[in-house]
Amino acid sequence: MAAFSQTEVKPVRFGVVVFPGSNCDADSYDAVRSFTGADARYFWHKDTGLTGLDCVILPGGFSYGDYLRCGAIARFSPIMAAVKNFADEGGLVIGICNGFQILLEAGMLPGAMHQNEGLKFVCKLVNLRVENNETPFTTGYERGQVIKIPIAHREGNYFIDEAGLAEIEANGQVIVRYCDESGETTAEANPNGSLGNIAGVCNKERNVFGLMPHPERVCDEIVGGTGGRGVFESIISGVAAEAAGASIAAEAAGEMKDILGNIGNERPR
Amino acid sequence: MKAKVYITPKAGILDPQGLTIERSLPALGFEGVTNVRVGKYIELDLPDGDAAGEAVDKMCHKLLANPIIEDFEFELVPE
Amino acid sequence: MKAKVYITPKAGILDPQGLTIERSLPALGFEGVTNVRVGKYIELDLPDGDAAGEAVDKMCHKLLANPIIEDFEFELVPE
Amino acid sequence: MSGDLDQKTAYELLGLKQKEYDGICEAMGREPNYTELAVFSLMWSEHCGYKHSRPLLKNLPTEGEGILQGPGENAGIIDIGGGQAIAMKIESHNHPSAIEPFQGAATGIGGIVRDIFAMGARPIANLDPLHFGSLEKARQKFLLEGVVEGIASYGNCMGIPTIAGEIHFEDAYEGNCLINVMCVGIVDQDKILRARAEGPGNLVVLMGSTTGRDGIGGASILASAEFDETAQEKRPTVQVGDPFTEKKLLEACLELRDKGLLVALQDLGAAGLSSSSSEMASKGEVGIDMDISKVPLREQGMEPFEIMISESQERMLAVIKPELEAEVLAICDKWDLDANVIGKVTDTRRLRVFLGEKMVADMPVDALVDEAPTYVVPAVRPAHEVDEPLAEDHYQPPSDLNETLTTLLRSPNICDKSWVYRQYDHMVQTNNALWPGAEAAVLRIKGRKTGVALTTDGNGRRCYLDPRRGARAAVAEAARNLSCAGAKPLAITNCLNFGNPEKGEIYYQFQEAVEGMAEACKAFQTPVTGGNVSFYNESFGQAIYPNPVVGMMGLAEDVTMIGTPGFKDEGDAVLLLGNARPAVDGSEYQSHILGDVAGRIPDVDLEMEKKLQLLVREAILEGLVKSAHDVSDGGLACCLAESAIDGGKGAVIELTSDQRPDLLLFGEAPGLIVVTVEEKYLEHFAQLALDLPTQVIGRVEGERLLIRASGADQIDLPVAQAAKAWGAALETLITG
Ligand SMILES: Nc1ncnc2c1ncn2[C@@H]1O[C@H](COP(=O)(O)OP(=O)(O)O)[C@@H](O)[C@H]1O
Ligand SMILES: [Mg+2]
Repeated sequence: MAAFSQTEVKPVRFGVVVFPGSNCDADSYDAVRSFTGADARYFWHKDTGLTGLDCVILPGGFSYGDYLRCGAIARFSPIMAAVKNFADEGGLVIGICNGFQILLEAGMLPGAMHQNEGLKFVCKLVNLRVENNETPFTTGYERGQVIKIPIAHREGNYFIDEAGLAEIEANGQVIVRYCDESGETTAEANPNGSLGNIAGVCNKERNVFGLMPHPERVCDEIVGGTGGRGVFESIISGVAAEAAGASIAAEAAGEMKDILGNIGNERPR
Repeated sequence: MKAKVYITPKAGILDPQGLTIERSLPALGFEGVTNVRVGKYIELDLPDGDAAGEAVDKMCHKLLANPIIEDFEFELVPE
Repeated sequence: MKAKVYITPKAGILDPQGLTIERSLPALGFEGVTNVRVGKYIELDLPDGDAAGEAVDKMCHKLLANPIIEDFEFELVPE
Repeated sequence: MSGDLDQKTAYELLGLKQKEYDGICEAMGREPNYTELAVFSLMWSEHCGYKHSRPLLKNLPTEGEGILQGPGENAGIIDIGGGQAIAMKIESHNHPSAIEPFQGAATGIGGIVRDIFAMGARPIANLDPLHFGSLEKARQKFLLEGVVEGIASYGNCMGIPTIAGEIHFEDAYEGNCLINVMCVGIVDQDKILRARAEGPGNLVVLMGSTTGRDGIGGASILASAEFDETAQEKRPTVQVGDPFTEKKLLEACLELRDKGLLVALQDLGAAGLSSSSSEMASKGEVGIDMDISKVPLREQGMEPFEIMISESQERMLAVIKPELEAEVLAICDKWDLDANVIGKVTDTRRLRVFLGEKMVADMPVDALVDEAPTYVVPAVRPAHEVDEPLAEDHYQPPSDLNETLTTLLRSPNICDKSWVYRQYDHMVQTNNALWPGAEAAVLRIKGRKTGVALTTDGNGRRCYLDPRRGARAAVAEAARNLSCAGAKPLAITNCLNFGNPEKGEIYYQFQEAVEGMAEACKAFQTPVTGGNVSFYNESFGQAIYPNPVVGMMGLAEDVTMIGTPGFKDEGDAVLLLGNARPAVDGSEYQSHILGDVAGRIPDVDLEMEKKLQLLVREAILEGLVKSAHDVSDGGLACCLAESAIDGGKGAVIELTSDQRPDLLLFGEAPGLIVVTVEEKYLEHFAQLALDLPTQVIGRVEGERLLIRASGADQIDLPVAQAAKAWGAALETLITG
């Protein structure tokens, strides 16, 4: 048991941005709230301020139908200016799937997305190798650890030019890569043709992270695994550590509320 | 030679992409833009010859365009 | 006036769609087709005026094309 | 009346018979004008008017404990306790998909999803029972690829997981694929919406997409006429789906629901504004006045009749209180949706259509909605039906049953379908307690212990041989699938896919199937909560196999205690439950290996089936059963192979029977289930089973599937090899 009751620990506050066409907003919201020591709020894409937050989630889905290009229209939503400010001031921003595409289109992360090599939508569990665990999003994993997280996208074929690639590799900005069970980043293990099997990258400052796989979908054994918990645990323990000291934080992140008891069906806005 | 193929949604058919772009433009400071239609532009190289036009036409019908909901035009550019 | 915008994958950059089309053409009886590149073709109407060209150029830069992977060209057609 | 078209030509072009036209004149008390005629022709089409099915559908049981809404609304509603309910409905989009598979299937999803949120429910799952011709044909591959991509594009964009369905390939569907789509939603019981327009003076609001010339007569005329060369000309009626607009429409409608701003809600489907407005008025026993000059149009110069029957997608009609207009429009605006007040509720019981000041149509609501003529056709039993099953020595047995099993595992009707469901986002909303590929889909309900289980089943081949038995078997199989997942069947929705009902033999098939379905639904206490009828599935005079597709939902008491098909642990006993005698008639073995479809399928023993299913459910809930899988396509051997493949474990099986091994292993009969039970619980299981027929047939062991029968090894196949045959088959057929 934690040495401090929950009320004494200030919850880590997540903001989930809802764009028209977002459809993993509720999943992210529910996942985050299943962690002891975390709370979440929705923000509408027309909101212009993001206050009182520790981490912003740009969720998956099809913002603006993914018409034209994935993320191309959403990045002009009024809230994106606030997201950029928030990141510039060191706030944590994580973009999942469509959220990652929005961050790319907005220039907050390097690179761009092509259609999957197979030109089809792919939804399945994949293996990811954690390349860098020294980011606020991955401290909960070991470096080189293989984790199982599902993907669900049609445009997740990551591209960056040669110079850009050299730079992100040198800076340790490649955070997760598609790999096989044993951690080899083979061509067969690459589900969409991404350059260098890249599944997720962060910015130079390490506070903005985008990935195509959906960690929020695997935070509960009952729906297929817990490989994604580490992402949220990392964020929560990092923020809590800064706020209250490392020991409490680790406990706060380690426990999970009874998910069946805490999540309602309604989606507060 | 090179073929340039222009594929557009058939008149009267809903074009959700065009519509969505059109609706988003004013917020970006572009007023008064209407009738946005999104289609495809395809370039390809093919062997020279008299039959080239016919071949491209067939390709469009069979593969490149969906004649049920799309119109197409093409031009041949000798290189 | 009308603007016609042509968006193409940047030279040298992978075009999965073009590649797939290219690979499937021989089976349909079209031999020797190479360099298939699939891009977008966008038509739109906008107010006449000297600033029209500049406006379309901006639209392309900001929204219609992604400069990391795409090139664009456009023409203005008075109606 | 438009100038040069005489009345007779007009109604004939619109698909009405002389007698029907006379009926319209009588109901109107005068000759209808062209707008009125167009509206009537659609409302009285087979698709909207159920002319050939209504009298027979009355035989289906529709009431029962927990049924909060049966047929008659946009979807059925079933109580699942805790103040919550499930809404579900299935629909066909066969004809549109045969013309343009991607858009046809996509708009099919769009339509059925609207039916669910019209009830105020949030969609939580899509299911897609599909039937195509043989994949040997390029056209069928094209259809399959297009349909799957269409379903994927629309469902994925909406954020509704497509979690189950089925795919069959038979030559009988070559000219008419069956694209059925089902949607399931969840709703708090105090937030259920209905389509009853009420309160004269209330406003009628049209929300969503603009109205174009899409599908003028599209679904209705297409679905009410046979398919032939002229189908080519119908092509411009293809509609394009816009899932993004529908997603906004969904969220806006649910926000309006949450704020209590709606009196009634209805989607616009077949016959567009005509049917939605008149049906709302009919349900509320009121009238509606509409000014169609207020309808936002996508195209110039549309005629009043075109506006009235346009089937443009992604539109909803709401009835609201006048004082809430501003609030309602503000919510639509928040979601970037067009919304316009286009009319008001009256007490006239007439549908009156205005163009500005000018009245362009004035029709009695009841005549439009309820007075379409119905037809009863003299039923003729088709010549191919026989009374007796084939003799058991009718076919020569194959020499190598190992080879037969491998070939069956590769059959597109049996093989792995992950090529399909990988294209569907089947995980969004994070509720899947069972992923696709299992017996049924099971979704947890957040905040509760309970789970919702869903499945669809239809088997045209069996129904072709005996539509009554086939329909009974389809219901039993759906129930068996849910029971094997550990869920109690509660209710069904159905999609009745048939040929041209004006023909005696088709009408016979329809009648037999409906009666068979009714019998089975009564036995299982799974009432019919709604459905859809798709007739005229014929090309060039050739009908599809009669195919009543069943969509069933059930409840798993404890979502952590559910059944899965895969073998689990070395040493577990393998049990066969049930005593049905497998038969070659109508089996996949007969059709795929022996190249025949003949005989008479065995009937399901409904009483035995119910007891067996209860046993399986109880045993799963008590944690006695480690795996459960029903014997279906491909018979016992395929059932065992699938459990072995799924679990990655072999088994040693010894069967004692007087039956020829090929029939015993590959024959099919409803009522057989294979479960595995840990050795130490066998006694406990036996106590639970009482005198039900159960037998231990072997154990989970090693890495091969070994089956002995008639004193000899019949099957000896490494599981890895079976998995490879089963796993690669579909993709090879499509891409190879
Ligand atoms: N096979 C069937 N079994 C039971 N009810 C049916 C069947 N076919 C249609 N119905 C019911 O008839 C009503 C009208 O159906 P339909 O016109 O398809 O509705 P919608 O326009 O909402 O799709 C619905 O309530 C539907 O559930
Ligand atoms: Mg409806």
